[in-house]
Amino acid sequence: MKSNLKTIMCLAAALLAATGEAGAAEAAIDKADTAWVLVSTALVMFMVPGLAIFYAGMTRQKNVLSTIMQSFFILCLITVQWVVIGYSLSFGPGSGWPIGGLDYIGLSGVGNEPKGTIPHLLFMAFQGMFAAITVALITGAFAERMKFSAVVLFSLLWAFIVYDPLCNWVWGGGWLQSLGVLDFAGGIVVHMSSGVSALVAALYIGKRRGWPRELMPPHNLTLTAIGMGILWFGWFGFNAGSALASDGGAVTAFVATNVAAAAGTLVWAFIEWAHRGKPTMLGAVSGTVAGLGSITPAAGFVTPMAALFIGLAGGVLCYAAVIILKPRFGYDDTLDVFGIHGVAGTWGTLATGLFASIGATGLLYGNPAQLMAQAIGAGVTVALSVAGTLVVLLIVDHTVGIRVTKEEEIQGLDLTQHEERGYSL
Amino acid sequence: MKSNLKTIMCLAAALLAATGEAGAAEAAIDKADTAWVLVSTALVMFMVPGLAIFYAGMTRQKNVLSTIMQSFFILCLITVQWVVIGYSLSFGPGSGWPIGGLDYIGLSGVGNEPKGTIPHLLFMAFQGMFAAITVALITGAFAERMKFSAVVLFSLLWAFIVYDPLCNWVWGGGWLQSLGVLDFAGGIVVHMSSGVSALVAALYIGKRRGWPRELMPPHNLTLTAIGMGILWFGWFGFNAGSALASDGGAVTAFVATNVAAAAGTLVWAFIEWAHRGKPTMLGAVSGTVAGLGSITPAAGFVTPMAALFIGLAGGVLCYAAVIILKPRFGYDDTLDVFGIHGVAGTWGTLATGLFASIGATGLLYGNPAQLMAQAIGAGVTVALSVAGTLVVLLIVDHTVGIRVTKEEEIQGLDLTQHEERGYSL
Amino acid sequence: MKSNLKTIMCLAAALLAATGEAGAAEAAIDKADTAWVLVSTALVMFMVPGLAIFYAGMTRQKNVLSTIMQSFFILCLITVQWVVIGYSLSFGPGSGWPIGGLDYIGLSGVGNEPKGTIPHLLFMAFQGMFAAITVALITGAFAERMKFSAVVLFSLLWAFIVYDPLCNWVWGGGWLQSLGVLDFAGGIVVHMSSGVSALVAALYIGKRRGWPRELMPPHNLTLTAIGMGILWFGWFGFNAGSALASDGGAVTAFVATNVAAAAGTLVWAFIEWAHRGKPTMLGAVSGTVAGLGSITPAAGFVTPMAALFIGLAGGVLCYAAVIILKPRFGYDDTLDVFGIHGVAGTWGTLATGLFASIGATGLLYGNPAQLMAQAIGAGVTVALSVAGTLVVLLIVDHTVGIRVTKEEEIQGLDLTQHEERGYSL
Amino acid sequence: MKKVEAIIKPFKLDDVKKALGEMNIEGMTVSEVKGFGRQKGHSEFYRGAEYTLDFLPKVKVEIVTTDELTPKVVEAIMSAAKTGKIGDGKVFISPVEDGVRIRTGERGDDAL
Amino acid sequence: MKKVEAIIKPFKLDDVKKALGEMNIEGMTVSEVKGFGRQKGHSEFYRGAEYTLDFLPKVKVEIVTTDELTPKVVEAIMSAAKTGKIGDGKVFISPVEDGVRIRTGERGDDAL
Amino acid sequence: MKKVEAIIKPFKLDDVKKALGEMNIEGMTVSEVKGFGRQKGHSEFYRGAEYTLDFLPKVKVEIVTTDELTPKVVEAIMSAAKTGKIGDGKVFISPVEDGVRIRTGERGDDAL
Ligand SMILES: Nc1ncnc2c1ncn2[C@@H]1O[C@H](COP(=O)(O)OP(=O)(O)O)[C@@H](O)[C@H]1O
Ligand SMILES: Nc1ncnc2c1ncn2[C@@H]1O[C@H](COP(=O)(O)OP(=O)(O)O)[C@@H](O)[C@H]1O
Ligand SMILES: Nc1ncnc2c1ncn2[C@@H]1O[C@H](COP(=O)(O)OP(=O)(O)O)[C@@H](O)[C@H]1O
Repeated sequence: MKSNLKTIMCLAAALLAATGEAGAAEAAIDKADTAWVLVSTALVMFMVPGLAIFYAGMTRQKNVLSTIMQSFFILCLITVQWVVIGYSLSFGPGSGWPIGGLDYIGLSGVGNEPKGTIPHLLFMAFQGMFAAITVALITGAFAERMKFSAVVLFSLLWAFIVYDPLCNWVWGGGWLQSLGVLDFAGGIVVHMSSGVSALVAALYIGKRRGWPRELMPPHNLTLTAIGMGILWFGWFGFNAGSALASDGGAVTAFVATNVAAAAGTLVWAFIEWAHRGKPTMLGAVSGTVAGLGSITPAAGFVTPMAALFIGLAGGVLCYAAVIILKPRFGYDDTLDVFGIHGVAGTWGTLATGLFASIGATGLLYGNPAQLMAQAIGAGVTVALSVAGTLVVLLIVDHTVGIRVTKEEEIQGLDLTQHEERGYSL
Repeated sequence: MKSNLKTIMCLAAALLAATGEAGAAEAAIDKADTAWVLVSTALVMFMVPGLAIFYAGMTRQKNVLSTIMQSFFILCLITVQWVVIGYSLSFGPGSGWPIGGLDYIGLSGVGNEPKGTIPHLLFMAFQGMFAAITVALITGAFAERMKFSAVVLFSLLWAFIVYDPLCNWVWGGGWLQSLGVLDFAGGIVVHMSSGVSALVAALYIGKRRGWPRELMPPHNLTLTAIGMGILWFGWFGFNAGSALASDGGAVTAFVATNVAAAAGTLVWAFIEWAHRGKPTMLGAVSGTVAGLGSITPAAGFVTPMAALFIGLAGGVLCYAAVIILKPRFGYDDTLDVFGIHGVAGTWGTLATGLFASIGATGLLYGNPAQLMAQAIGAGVTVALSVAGTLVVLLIVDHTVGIRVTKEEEIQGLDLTQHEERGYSL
Repeated sequence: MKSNLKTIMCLAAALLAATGEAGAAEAAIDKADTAWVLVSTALVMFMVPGLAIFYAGMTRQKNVLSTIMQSFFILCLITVQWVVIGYSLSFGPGSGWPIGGLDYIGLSGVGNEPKGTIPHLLFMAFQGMFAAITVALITGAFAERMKFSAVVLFSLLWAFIVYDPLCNWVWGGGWLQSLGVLDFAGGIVVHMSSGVSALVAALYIGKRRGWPRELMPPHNLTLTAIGMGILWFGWFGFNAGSALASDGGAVTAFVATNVAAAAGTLVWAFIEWAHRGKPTMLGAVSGTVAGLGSITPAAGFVTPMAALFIGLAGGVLCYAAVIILKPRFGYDDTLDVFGIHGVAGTWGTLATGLFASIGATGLLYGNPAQLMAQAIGAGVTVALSVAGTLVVLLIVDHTVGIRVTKEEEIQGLDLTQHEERGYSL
Repeated sequence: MKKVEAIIKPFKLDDVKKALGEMNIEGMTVSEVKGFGRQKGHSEFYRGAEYTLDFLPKVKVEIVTTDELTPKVVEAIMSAAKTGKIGDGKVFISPVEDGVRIRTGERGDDAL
Repeated sequence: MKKVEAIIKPFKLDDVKKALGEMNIEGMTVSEVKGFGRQKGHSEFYRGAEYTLDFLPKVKVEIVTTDELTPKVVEAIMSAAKTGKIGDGKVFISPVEDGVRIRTGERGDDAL
Repeated sequence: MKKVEAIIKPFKLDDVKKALGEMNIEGMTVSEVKGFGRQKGHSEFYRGAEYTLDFLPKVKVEIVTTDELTPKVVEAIMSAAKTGKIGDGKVFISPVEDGVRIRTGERGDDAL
């Protein structure tokens, strides 16, 4: 009843606005948009446990809980960091360089007033999930060998030093946004930043004991399959939710997401089939993430057929990075965060500059400036991620220490960091 | 802000339309409907990995990944087939016999213009998920013994030869639809078609080595339980999403779905309890699928109490098919696709002709013609599924070959088809 | 098209209403609210299988399926009980003492007419999911030792004797509601009632054979992690869906839920770290549930910062209950339903009386009467839960018998109650 | 030196361990095995397929001990593992020629 | 008394059990083991890492029987477990000095 | 013929295998066991319940070999499996009377 009256007020106001003041119209919340972004926020949250088990299935049994714990704990840690200060640093009114203002600390002034067509608080929550999952993604690079205390400290510092500034620059009204850099749902802010940082972290912390000589097969790929299902499902909220409205823009992003995921999967599996004789399930789901990561920055800007191509190419590039480059360079990025998220995010960011045709214009549609802007965005992200992550790693290493002892690594992180075991079958 | 203005335009247009031109009114997109169908599309997608692990838990350990891979790969394969050509064959403007036109190939002409009250592209995406899951359902029949190349080829051909025409006939404006056949969410198009085709495929490919003499207990029923949870959850999108609007029709379908699922579960468990002495969890979740399959074609047309009855009867019929008929006839439908989806889909299709009372009228409400239409729909579906599947099987068998060797079957499909193992515990 | 016309009617009616009759306005359904509550209902349903596997991971392997089966079966049993009679007892027009009227039996008179701004049938479905999960929660207390027939009978009777009356009193227009007791999403109705009843049941049925002397480590914590992911995800529907509208109220509840979950997790993990030397994953997810349970009654009434505090304190209190109190008192509440849901629900109920500031006023905002009302609500709930559960237990014990034999307990409930095994790895 | 190998019911392992501990025998090796014998296995039921399993989960305990202690070890196991019901299991004694402690290289009875 | 210990291919277990059942031997203990031998293991492939496993899943069957029956038991196993392909496995015979049935305390051949 | 049975730390299996491979011993059977000994197990912690496990995961390696090679096999295992820390494990040597290769029917040392 109450909300009905509200609706009517709203309508009346809207009609007035249409005939009279444009300012009033800007202030209106759309309930359908709100519903869709509520759902999308929940979906992105769900991606974090999805990621946790996606990752955990690929580790050895003795590290399964530690892998889950890392993503899960980060979701909580960053959620609190975000409401207390991170949101303000990212989206607070401010100069945009190097970071947002402090007005929104403790969410002061962030209520249910409209931000676009949804409540401001909802926008804050939606963005908070992105912060959390970005940090969680990185953990795949140093899985099976980092101290839990180091993971916690690393995550917190990285949010401050890399994520919040970058988010401000690209989405929070900062200088990259002013430059015209496009990132629909996080190709730069999420995938490139986590992927590049992951590589830095993997190089810093060093290889796992015994890698690559010893066999380290994934201990439970059914977990990885479940995780993949959740990730794909949640990615609809991630990408189509980034339209921040229940409209054609969301639909465009939704379809692009789905098509690119499918394309990435197929291409990885078929290449494997041709190259190795057999397609693996792990390869297939790796291709899915490659496709999804690739389309993320472009999702709302491209046609389904462009999305198909972006997904296909994303699968090819990530396959090359994981299967060919990694062995050649010999770095131990445990779960291929760089090879998949880093590569896919970079490709997608550039592809946006090529294929954008909806609400933006890429090179192929006659706007070479867009590709240039994308390249600058990518370059800056690499620079910030490398430098920021190095700083964070040095701090962590010189305070709590970064790596478990040899004995602990042999016994596994579950027992040594958490005093529990995944299975007692 | 932008969408706000749009809303206002919309409202204005709507008001104009209400007073003036009906044509303009038809063209309006409803954002709440869009939100609900976006969510529903994501939910139906989520059913595919749900199905994958539901199935995988019931196979032997050596085939767990192959079972997951099949459903998952099909989701991707059919997604691409659908956007490239399948959607056009199913819903393209055309004669309706034997198949839709080619206008929508590559989604040309399919954009965010309204289709009903939602963007056309969203309708396409929602329907695409149905195509994918239908094909994936069939894999349960030949699990644990089909070559992966055969699964891929079978799936692609089956989509063209059985799914696309049937979808066109029943939902795409084709002749069965003209005849008045009702299928709210896929009792005919999804469950009957996959169930009957599954039986044909199971008979063609033959029994698993050692079945039924050897013990082949499900290797991990916790997977099956997780899968069941996802399937029930996703089924709300499947059935209530098929209203294509966030309205009373969706609510009716939602409640019917939930009640029938519960009824199917209870009845299976209680029959087992009476008949065998103990109710099993696998039996309970089998009953859930039986209830869900049964209500699917009827969901938006019946009252909750009719749904209760349809679910109960569905549970009884599927129990009889799986526990009594299958052993008697001795065919090896590995995961009972026919016994559950085939039987439930058929029962539900006929039940729609009996119990329809909301937006349609069944026999019990004085319209025997509806039951007749349903029977014709069912008969045609059986005929198309049997003939089409046979053709597909023959093609597959004479090209890539259909069944793995005896050695491969003993070693398992995971290692021999995909060169990986589910668990290294 | 059809729904478009409806929308227009609606708008027209609304505008008329706004200028003329308020009564008509009350009757309008909001499609965006409907979309959000449809999704929320699905999310709460999904929590039940989530709970099933959350619980199942913590039991021993020989009881994994029985634990899943209990929650899953209860979902179905209570769904049918609810549509047939439970909804009427809870929400049927009536005196409010001791219980609602019988007008809604078999959902007669419950259709798609508006209830608030959503279809009545949808309100019924949403509430039905709450009934189901509440009963399922209790099973954690007597896991690993109750006969399945006893679980079934217990659940059915408990729904009639405890849930339906309490729901009527607090939400169905009954006397506690009249008294001004606030329970946004079920701190009283769901968590306190199940938590207190769980303690009574655990005390009545007695300890598991060998507890606490024998080792009973959780058999598969990856299940528990997946379950936790689903629970958190679903809890957004549970709490933010309880706004029954896609508006600022839902957003407030959504953010509070997320923040409290994070806070509960962090605090539990950090206490464990300080107190025991290492943070466990099981501890972390226990803290999540503690935070979520604590915020449930308050979710729509408090600011994010108040939610942060409520979650933190909830984590501390539940930690104390589970890690310190339980060993001291020596009762075997297998999965800590009392220590977590009971304690969190009670704390949250009181905290609502302290911190409410949005749409209600708590002690800290100058309204001591609210705290008093909350305390009365809590007290009544304890009394009803203790008395009602005792009656139910006595009936069950004297009819079908409550506990399995010693031999059955040793062999496990999966084989002895359900004749199946979780894993054949 | 002898090897005493006992096949027992899994839930009796704790009791056996305790009984051996009381006679200061602390070294032993345990493995999970499946036993076929007179005791009938349980049955399982899945979608109409009933399986009566003819194997049962058992635990094998192996203790290498001195010739002297052997009879006492056997007796301790027997009384700890006995329930009197079918399927209690067996104890087998076989000769061992030598034993070595890897850490120190000690041989024979010193290695135990 | 002898212990006959056979390492066989897992899918041959049923046949071996049946063959032994036919000569009225019903007591045996089975365990899952990994075999290293001439037979090469399968390879696995995960994200670019290829593992050629050098162990293979095998089943170990242990039967303690009388001296008299031993040759027949060995023969029964051999013919039931044979596929003629590499990796069929081995049978080893070793001395057992005594056996006890825990339930009854019976000793020697009576315990079997 | 002797059976050499070694209980070792799991992560030493690779080294042992390699050491044996170097002396051209390629046949062996491995199983996962739980060891009770002087080495203390780890502790686990779940919702307030602390478990100090008294068993430890170990690997049992069994090699049947000729009398002649036995001392060398034992030595190879000892040096490969040694870490010098408690819990390194034991090697036991026991008599085997005969062995058969199922595939060919070869007997005695030829079967190895
Ligand atoms: N001859 C045998 N050789 C090896 N193991 C045996 C033998 N007989 C029995 N066992 C083991 O002992 C277990 C118990 O034997 P069973 O005949 O069931 O009962 P009981 O010990 O009471 O006679 C079996 O499950 C099997 O593991
Ligand atoms: N000397 C040995 N000691 C212990 N086990 C052995 C020995 N040789 C072979 N085995 C076991 O027998 C199995 C089969 O041996 P393998 O050499 O593969 O084939 P075959 O039996 O046909 O010669 C091995 O996997 C291993 O488990
Ligand atoms: N008497 C024994 N009989 C059988 N196995 C034994 C015996 N003593 C030790 N073991 C095995 O050897 C392992 C190592 O023994 P332990 O006492 O821990 O250390 P160490 O070998 O350094 O003396 C044990 O875990 C157990 O599996």
